[in-house]
Amino acid sequence: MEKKPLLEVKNLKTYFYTEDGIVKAVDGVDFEVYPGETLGIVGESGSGKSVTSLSIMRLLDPNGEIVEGSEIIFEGKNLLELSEDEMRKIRGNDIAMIFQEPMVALNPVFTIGEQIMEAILLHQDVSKSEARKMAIEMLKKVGIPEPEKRVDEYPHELSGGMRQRAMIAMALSCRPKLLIADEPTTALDVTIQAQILELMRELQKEYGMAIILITHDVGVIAENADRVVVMYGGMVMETANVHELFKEMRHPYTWGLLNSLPRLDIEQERLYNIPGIVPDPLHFPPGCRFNTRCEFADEKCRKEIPPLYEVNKDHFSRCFYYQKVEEAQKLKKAGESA
Amino acid sequence: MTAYIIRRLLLLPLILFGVTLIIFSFTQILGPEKLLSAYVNPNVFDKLSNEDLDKLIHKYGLDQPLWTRYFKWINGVFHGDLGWSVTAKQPVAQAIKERIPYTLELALYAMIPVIGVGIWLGVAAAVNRDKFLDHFIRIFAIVGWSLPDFVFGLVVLMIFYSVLGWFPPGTMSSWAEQIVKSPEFKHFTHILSIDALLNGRLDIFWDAIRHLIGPILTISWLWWAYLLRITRSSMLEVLGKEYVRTARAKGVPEKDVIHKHARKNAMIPVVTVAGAMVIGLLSGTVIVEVIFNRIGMGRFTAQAATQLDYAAVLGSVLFYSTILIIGNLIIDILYAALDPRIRLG
Amino acid sequence: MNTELKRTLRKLFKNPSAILGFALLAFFILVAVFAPLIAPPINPLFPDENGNPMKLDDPYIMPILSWSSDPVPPSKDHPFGMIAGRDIFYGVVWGTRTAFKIGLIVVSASTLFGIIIGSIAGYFGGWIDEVLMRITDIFLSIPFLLAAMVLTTILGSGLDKVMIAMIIFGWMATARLIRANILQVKEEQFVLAAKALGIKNFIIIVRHILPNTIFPVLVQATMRLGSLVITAAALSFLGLGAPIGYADWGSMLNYTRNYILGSSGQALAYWYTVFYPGMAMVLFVLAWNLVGDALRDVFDPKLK
Amino acid sequence: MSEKKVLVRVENLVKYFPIRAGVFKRIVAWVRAVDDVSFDIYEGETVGLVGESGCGKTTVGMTLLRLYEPTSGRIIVDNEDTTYYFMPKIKAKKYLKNTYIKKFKNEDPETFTFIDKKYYDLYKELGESGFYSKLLSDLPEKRSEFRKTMQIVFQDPYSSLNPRIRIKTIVSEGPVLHKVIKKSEVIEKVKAALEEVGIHGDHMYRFPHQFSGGQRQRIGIARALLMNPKLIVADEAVAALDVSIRSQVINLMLDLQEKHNLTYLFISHDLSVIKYISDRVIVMYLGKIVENAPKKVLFDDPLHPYTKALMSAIPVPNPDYKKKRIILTGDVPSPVNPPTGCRFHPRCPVAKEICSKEEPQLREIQPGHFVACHFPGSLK
Repeated sequence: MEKKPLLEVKNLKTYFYTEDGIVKAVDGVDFEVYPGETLGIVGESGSGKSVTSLSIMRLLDPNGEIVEGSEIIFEGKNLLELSEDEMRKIRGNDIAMIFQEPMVALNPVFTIGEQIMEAILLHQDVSKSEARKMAIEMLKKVGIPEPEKRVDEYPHELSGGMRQRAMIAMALSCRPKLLIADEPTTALDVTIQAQILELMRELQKEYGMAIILITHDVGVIAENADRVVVMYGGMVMETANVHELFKEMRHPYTWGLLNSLPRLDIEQERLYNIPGIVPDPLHFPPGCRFNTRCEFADEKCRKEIPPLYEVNKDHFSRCFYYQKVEEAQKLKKAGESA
Repeated sequence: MTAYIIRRLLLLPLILFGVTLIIFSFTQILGPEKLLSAYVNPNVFDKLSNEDLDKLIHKYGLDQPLWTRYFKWINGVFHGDLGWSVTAKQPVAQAIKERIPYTLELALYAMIPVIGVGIWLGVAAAVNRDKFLDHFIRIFAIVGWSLPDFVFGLVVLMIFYSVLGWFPPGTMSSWAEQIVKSPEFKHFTHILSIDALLNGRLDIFWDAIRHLIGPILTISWLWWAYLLRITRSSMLEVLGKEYVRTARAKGVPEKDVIHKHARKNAMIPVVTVAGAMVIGLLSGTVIVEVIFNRIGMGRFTAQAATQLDYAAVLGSVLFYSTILIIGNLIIDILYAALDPRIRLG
Repeated sequence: MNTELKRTLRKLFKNPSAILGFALLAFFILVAVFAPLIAPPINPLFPDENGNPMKLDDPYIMPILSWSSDPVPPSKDHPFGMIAGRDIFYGVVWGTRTAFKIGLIVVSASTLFGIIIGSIAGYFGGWIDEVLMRITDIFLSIPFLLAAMVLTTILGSGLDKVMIAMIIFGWMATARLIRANILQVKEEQFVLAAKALGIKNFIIIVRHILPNTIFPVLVQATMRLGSLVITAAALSFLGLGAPIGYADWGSMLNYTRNYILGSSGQALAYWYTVFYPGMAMVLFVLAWNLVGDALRDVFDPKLK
Repeated sequence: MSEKKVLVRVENLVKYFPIRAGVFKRIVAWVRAVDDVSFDIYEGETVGLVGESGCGKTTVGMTLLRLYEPTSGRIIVDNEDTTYYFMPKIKAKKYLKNTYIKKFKNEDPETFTFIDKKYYDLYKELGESGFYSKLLSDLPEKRSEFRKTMQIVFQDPYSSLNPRIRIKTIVSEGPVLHKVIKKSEVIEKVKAALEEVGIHGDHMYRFPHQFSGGQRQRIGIARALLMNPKLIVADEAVAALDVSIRSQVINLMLDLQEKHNLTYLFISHDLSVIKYISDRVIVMYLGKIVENAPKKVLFDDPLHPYTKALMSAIPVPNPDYKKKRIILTGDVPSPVNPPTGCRFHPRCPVAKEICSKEEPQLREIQPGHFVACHFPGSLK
């Protein structure tokens, strides 16, 4: 793995200034994305996963601000130091994004074709008719039947799955090096979700782009990501290769999360409960963000924020007691096999 | 959508029927004697004996039940006969026909600055949300919206006529009136300023405009403020939508994000208001025409109402309501034209 | 709830224009409440048997203090000047009460009526809705000023007639708003839950639906109040409202418009005749609009 | 299995919604949300109802609770026909006449089902008019009884609690109305109910917005629970919750079931949750039941191609788990114009000619395992 990362996020902090106080939505996040890989970011509501992606694109709401000292390095350039104009040339061209609800993410008053062509015309030196041809080609590529007809239709005339395909066509029309997919299938039915994920895998193979896949669905992560970042309370809790993470998790949150899932592949007696509630980003507890719900937490966890320990090669955990998780994991396995 | 329009068109006569019936029923409160006063010279009226009164009431059919009289009136409407206006001393239909061009002229000229400036400022305020420009525009708008048109009209008259002597009240100067009424002056559209241009009389054109500026200023002030507020809030709502973010994520320059992606969507609700406003302009002319002493439907209606000239009142209500209903229909069509979800839905 | 209330208040008073609105409104309320102290309802020209100035029978009828019909410029005794022998200051002060009376009565009556019609139409739907909405359409198809003008003339001029006319033609916007809101709230799961609990229709409307739709209506009512006062004044201005000499800003302006053009050579000679009642009205309407705007920002950012 | 008492029997349930359009807003088409659906719910079990959006699963729940009036069909609860309970009297009488009297007059009593027999005896005893007046006499009490028997927990924790009402009223409103609890004992009972679902009893004076999503869902459960129902319909009750909260609520529901001997109809789009919580699973597609079987049977050996595809589409949180991916083509067709024959045939990988022509009936292939497919088990 001595490849050079395509994107490096270093100590990213994004705060929102609201009437009720400062929301530290993202509070010191580090990760890298390598060319051609899929990085999964998984987390619950308020974990800061979506804000992270918007920070990379620099598309935060006006009350949000990326704190001084954060770095987002894309192909050697710190995106946070670029002018708005330079950043615009990267958006949609080098880094593209697709969103959760294709219904609201597509502009209702323009046709699908107009919206795809706009991206092409912005970043490529082609004529309108060429752009239209390219748009139709893209629609065909993402599996929309009768693309010549569909290109002139409005978003509301397409089904949910078709809209998301159109969204992907738009995002990939300039062959970006990085695609950020923020909950791309959450609003879709499972059989349609399977279609879209399959499509994304195929297109990734063909285009060789890197994908940041953001989702709350651990199953989607398991099936699609190469590496995983687990976020909680605006911080990275654990990051590892996908196989290692699901087998050898070293953070109590990851451990609890995976054990509380109802699953199709195994028989379960009783689901594990992570006690308590998901913390409100305005009132994160001091110390480790997870300490209020963690069964291993002690005084130290309530005072200090643990660092990211490298527990294995390329496997990091933000927990003082990651060994305890390992033991618990061993015990559970022993129990299962007995 | 077509079905919807047809439905609205079919409902149109029903609503007009309801409107006129309401007004007609109101006149019932007056009683036959009051109604009769619209037919008889007031000097003669006081000298009439009770018997004479009854005779006259019977003669004009005022003792008949509401329904009979209503259908008689409706029947007249279908034959283009709206009755006799005491105030105008001519048939109501004729009176309305003569006055429409003046009101239309005023409304048309007032509309242009209102819509252009209102929308432009609204967008500017939304884009600069919570900055100085936004606060300034908003305060201007809310003060404008709070300024009663008759108070503002009086102020305009005071400043631009009394003090500066620029824009006189009335419809045109008497020298111009003589020319306009002479046979050489051709009436193409019956809209004074346009006819003046078509006749090549720049002096009359200028005179007409001079008389128009005060009323236009008065009307447009209010509506301009209103439209600005709506545009601003609509624009703000749209700017928070996800598709605006998508456009930015594509790398669309901010200028296009605002003027292409956001504005086209923001205009959808604005059309409704702008349409309601155009309709409002027509009825708003009542006050302005009275203040500036202009010929027009508004002043005619006001006079008719205060003098219980109920044939004229009914005719005016019919006129205004028709305009209002058709106006609303046009708004709906425009709305659909802007929004493919409705057009194709 | 307390923290919620505090939050709301904080949001409400964050905006300087909201503070201005509430301050203006408070000022007018004070003027209206203390009108008898600020401008005592007495006629100094007619002493009673004890030699004190006579109390007025009806404080809303401005006493005639001078027989000169020309306007008298502001002086120490008459800070706003006089017109038609009446004190403008007196009229402006007592006119505040008139404005509140008109605004509050018309708004509350027409809003209540609109809530009833709108709730019935929205909750029951079907043909009841169809009929009520077509009636609403009919009433909406007559321009408001025109309708009020015609009805007032027919009823005979006077402030009470103006109010009746404005109530009869003033309920439709509320009815439509309430109906639209109810259609929306009706689909909310808590309404379905109430149905699943077997709660009666009437209780569902009153307890579960109306409280969730009432804020936009209140905001709308506040914003309407200002424009209703303007319309009432416009009717008075057209000579249909309160009679000359009644303490009402609209009828005062109707009278003073004859002096607007000044006397020969002195264009602005009679400025005070329009300025004071006009200013009072503008500020009054502005107060309500600012308050309405602030409430809208707090309770329903999407309402237009 | 057959020893168990049937709590709810749904027979040929149909629910169509009209689509109005055109100049006169006439009905131009019907959304066939639920189209001839029959199933039983036994006392004490959890039936999982699973399907994608638009398959009619929520409509089944709503119609069962009579939040929608069924278009046709019969709903029997506790051996009572409840179908006519919420109809206006004239309509109810017409229903009774068409459903029972006609049958009693024309058919052989020997062929009657248990429930028909019960009403037949009543008819024999009282005659036709006596039959009507007996059944229609105490509708308000019957409605109240019905509401007490069946309750619902909704999906959206944010819209299912009235934001302007205190928790105490939200939870106690129904039970007080139906005299399940006395007014004097409201505080005590509400407190107990809240603590049972894991909410601090003193929080009953708070408003819904002061709780998190998971807590609101618990309050929704307490509201249903205090009515002391036999059946709770849980309509996507955990779908909107965060993963770490979801298992808390599922476990709570299982505990409550054991304690109160509750029966659940658990409606969800998520097969993993259904698998964990249910005893029996019903799979719906486009308004029809395609498969109905005990959980173990269904998950070990799904026979309908749709069930199989659905299972393979669920992402499994295990990167090393090898499964065969069956990716269905196309979208779910509109329930306004469902395909002819088998409604699944345009997307079915193993469809044959007959599938587009003939509608497969729900057949009992093994005891307790029902499938509506011409070629069950053919998709490998």
